[in-house]
Amino acid sequence: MPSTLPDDDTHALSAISSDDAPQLLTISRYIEVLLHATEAPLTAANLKKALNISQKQFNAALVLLQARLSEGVLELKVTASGYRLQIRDTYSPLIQHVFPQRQERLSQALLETISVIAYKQPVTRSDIEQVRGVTLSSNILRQLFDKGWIKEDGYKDTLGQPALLHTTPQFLDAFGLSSLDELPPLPDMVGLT
Amino acid sequence: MPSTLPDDDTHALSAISSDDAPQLLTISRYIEVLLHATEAPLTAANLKKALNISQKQFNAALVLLQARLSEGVLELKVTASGYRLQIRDTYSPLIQHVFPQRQERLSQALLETISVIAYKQPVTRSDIEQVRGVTLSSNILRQLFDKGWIKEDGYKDTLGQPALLHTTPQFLDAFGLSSLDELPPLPDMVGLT
Amino acid sequence: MSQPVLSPAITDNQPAAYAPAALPVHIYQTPVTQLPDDLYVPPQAFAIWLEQFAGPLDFLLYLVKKNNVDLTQMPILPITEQYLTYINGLDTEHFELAGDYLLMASTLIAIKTELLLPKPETPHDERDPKAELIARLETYAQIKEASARLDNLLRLERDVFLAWVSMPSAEAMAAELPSYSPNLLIESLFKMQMNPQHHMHTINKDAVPLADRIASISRQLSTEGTQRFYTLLDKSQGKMGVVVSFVAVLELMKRQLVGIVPTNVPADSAAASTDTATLDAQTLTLAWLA
Repeated sequence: MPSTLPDDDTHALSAISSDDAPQLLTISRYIEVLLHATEAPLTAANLKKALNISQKQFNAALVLLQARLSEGVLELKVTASGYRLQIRDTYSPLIQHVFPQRQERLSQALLETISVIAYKQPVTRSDIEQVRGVTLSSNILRQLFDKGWIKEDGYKDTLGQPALLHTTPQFLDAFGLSSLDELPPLPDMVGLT
Repeated sequence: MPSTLPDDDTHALSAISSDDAPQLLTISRYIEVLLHATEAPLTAANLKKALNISQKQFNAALVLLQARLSEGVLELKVTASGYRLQIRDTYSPLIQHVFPQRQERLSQALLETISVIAYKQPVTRSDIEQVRGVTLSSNILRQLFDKGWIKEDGYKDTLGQPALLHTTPQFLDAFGLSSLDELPPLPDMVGLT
Repeated sequence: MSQPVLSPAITDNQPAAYAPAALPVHIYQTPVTQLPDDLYVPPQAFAIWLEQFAGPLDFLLYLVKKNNVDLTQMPILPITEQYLTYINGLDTEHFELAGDYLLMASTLIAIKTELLLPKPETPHDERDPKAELIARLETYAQIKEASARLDNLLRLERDVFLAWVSMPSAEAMAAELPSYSPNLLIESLFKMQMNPQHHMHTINKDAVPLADRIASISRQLSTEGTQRFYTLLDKSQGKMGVVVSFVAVLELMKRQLVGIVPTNVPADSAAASTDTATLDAQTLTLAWLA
């Protein structure tokens, strides 16, 4: 049993007789197990029903669980959809550092492509190729679609009716822009204007 | 990969001066976070490289982590492909009771198929069919591939050059084995005659 | 420590053995009124009974074990008869299930036939189908037992469960992501322009516009009437200039504004067929047709 508990919670705990303490520890462990064993968050109702415990027992066990967790790397999160165990935010730099697939450097080709789309939209594939002077690899477009940064909308009224590409609100979000007007002014460049 | 921690781990711990203790605690937390943040087990090499620590620090931090975990519901397990955090099996009945859908049952056909592959590898599809006397449904093979329990590696030098099937480290992980040597012994043939 | 949760609620829900009234199954001319009581058989679906087995070898193994005989000593005939009788009972609607069983039945028939035939004088040293079948059954029995042992191991996601946790909050994770500066976009465009390959491409593209070249060649030819192809190529703009001139000529020919003057005929018959004319870049002459 941890010696310190959050101030406002000692209440709930002290209301329960000391005989209940071992049982409370067990309940808090059961809650911990169930939260580790579920993909979706669990509501208080879920947990109380699964463990067949009262609201009072639940509250006290939760306090105990939080106290136990306070020493570790996880924290109990309460959201609208229920309780879940979550890695503390302070460890996000470590996770991002060690698993860099979550972090990503954008390739020059990808940046050029999204720039052309952003500044010249709506554009066709061949417009992009025209400006960049290289054949557009479909892999780059797919990456942009995967990120949700671009979408097809409408067709150019020309031979083959190529699809017109636009940027999306997700693109603006990723670059911290609230509208396309906030794009840095386009420098005076041959081929772009 | 050893299934238990090296004996000299306690040595490793005591060999580190008390000044290192806070740092060791941090390292043990980092290891805990990284194990929580991945789906697949992490090898000692993975962890040491990610955290840029020595074997000595790693061993000591692991001992510390196990000590910290001993208070909770999780345990550190060494599998064929590395370290993973799992819920102590004393809590399995609780999970099975509350989340019956998490209990995965394998069909007899699938079990026989993976057994043929595990005990007789490398095998071709037709080897499996010969042993089981049944046409191998592609559904079963797909399930095994989806689970990552089997892989194709090489071809049998015979008509049609059929692919050879092997089990993977994930198969060992799933069955709690650290190597193929730990498979239950193949029963004798005398049962029938 | 009390365990308030673990009620023994999980019950074995096995259906009781079922004794169908009239099954179209005979064993040794005797109608089968009761199927083995260790298997559940719905009356209308004999096929489902077979689905209880992992395959024909499993089924054969069941028959062998049920008769409780030593396989090597066992006369294969009664087992074959029994197997075939069961297979005969298969509903024709379930023949897709029966493929493997029928294959096994044919093997059994082959063995039966062989056993009924008079033995040849000289023992042939070829394959012995009965021995082969027994070997297969034994191998299968071995794997079946091995699979049971495998299934008895503590298995992940049945007996042991991985601990799942959520990643740090989306905001915390996002804070670690590189916040893409909008200036990246502009910088990428500058870099694009600095790329020598790209530069050359744009300059050529803009310095030798096809439309301009078409216009200038049209102007020259319409003024002069005819002109050597070679002199029309603007070599002052390098290779690209030549290429664009060539494309401009092709375009004009496509629009039928320009034709080729065969070198071996007078210029005034320029519109005549050029099929047989020798085309030589040095002497090739173009004429304005419009």
